Amino acid sequence: MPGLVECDKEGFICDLRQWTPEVAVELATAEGIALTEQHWEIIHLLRQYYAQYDSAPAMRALVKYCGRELGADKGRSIYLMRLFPGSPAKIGSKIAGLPKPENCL
Amino acid sequence: MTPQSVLFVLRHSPYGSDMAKSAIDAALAFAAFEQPLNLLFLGDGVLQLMPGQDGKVIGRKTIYKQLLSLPMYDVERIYVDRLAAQRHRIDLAAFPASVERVSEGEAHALMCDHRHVLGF
Amino acid sequence: MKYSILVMASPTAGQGSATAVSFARSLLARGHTLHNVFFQGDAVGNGLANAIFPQDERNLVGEWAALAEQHKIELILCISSALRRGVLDKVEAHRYERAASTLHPAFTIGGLGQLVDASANSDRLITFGH
Amino acid sequence: MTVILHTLGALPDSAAFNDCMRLCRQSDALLLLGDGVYAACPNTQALYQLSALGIELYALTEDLAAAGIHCEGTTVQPVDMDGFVELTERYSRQMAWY
Repeated sequence: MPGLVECDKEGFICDLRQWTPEVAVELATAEGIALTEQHWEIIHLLRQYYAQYDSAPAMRALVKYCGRELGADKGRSIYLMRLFPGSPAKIGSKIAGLPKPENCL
Repeated sequence: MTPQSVLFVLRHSPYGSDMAKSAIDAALAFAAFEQPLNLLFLGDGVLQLMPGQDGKVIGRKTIYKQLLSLPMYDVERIYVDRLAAQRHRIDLAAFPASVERVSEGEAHALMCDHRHVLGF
Repeated sequence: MKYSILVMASPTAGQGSATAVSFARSLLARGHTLHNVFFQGDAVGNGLANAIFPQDERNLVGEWAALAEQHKIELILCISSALRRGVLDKVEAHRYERAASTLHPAFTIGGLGQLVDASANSDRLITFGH
Repeated sequence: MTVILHTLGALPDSAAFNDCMRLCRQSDALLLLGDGVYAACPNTQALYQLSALGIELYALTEDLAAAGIHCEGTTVQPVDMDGFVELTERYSRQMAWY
């Protein structure tokens, strides 16, 4: 299926500047995730985190950041796990158009 | 300070080498794995704390911004060489973690209080 | 005692990585154990399979490899340092669609978590800079 | 309390050298290696500074030889690699200056 933008074989977009909300929908679909308002909240938060700290958060930091920005009930790993099953920081960052992680934290 | 904790001693300027980047990568990894750690900015290492950096213009990540994320990893306090911060006129007012300015003697005591010391 | 070693030095600049490999041999000869050796920054050059050293100079890649084989030591290259310097194992070469692996088989590519592990599980963590 | 082994691998007057001088305390030991061995040159300002610290001073034999430095009769004791390991046995943590 030809997508909106070019991705590598792990599904990360090749040119980060091409990220748009439409692209995010496509990336999420590839992960088997249908984006809801709750997903979007986290996606925007991830982009905000990246703009603020020039890095993608590890799980620990993402949980704390969500708690600070969205309230304690959302600053829990179980909440993020439900939205982005498996590895929320990694999958969320991919959909949010953050750089492919260099390491395997 | 627990007997398990590690002290990172950051001694290099942010963009003159990749030492600063290596150090923050390592420090965030320790924090992500919930290992207790502290950071001591010593000598030219205090230059990493100079506000207003923009690594983007030289195609690098901005070290200062990455350091700002330390509280997100529950690193709530950093230690800074008082003399070097004065000499380089580093404005530490805006840094989001609590900043403890230390003398040489206090920096030495800090090294003694940690299980391992990693010099970057 | 249990040691781990962090090498930050390129094999071709300064004496750091040559000293590190000799130090490793010495500590093992004195009956200590070596948990692992972690290479970060320019030190990942120690794991380049295709580095050729003049016959009358030390072959550090070979010395590390011999040490690893003889004593079953893990030699770990920091993945983010390795990728940007073109040191790739088969998995990473495939992942980034590059023609070939460039990693010497005595080494592995790993995350900083392995440095965390080294720190937590060693009585001594010794750094070798450039 | 003997706690810190400083290893200094940088030239006299470098930032690493100067920071190391500021941080050393009498309870520590200092090992010169790599470019650090130039601080063991007899009759130099660097060796004078080092000696004034009043701490145990060592230098790696092979790096001294490579540099052509003879430190006999100075406050610096040459140690081989075994001696280096022995220092790390005695001192429970290392600080690498480079």
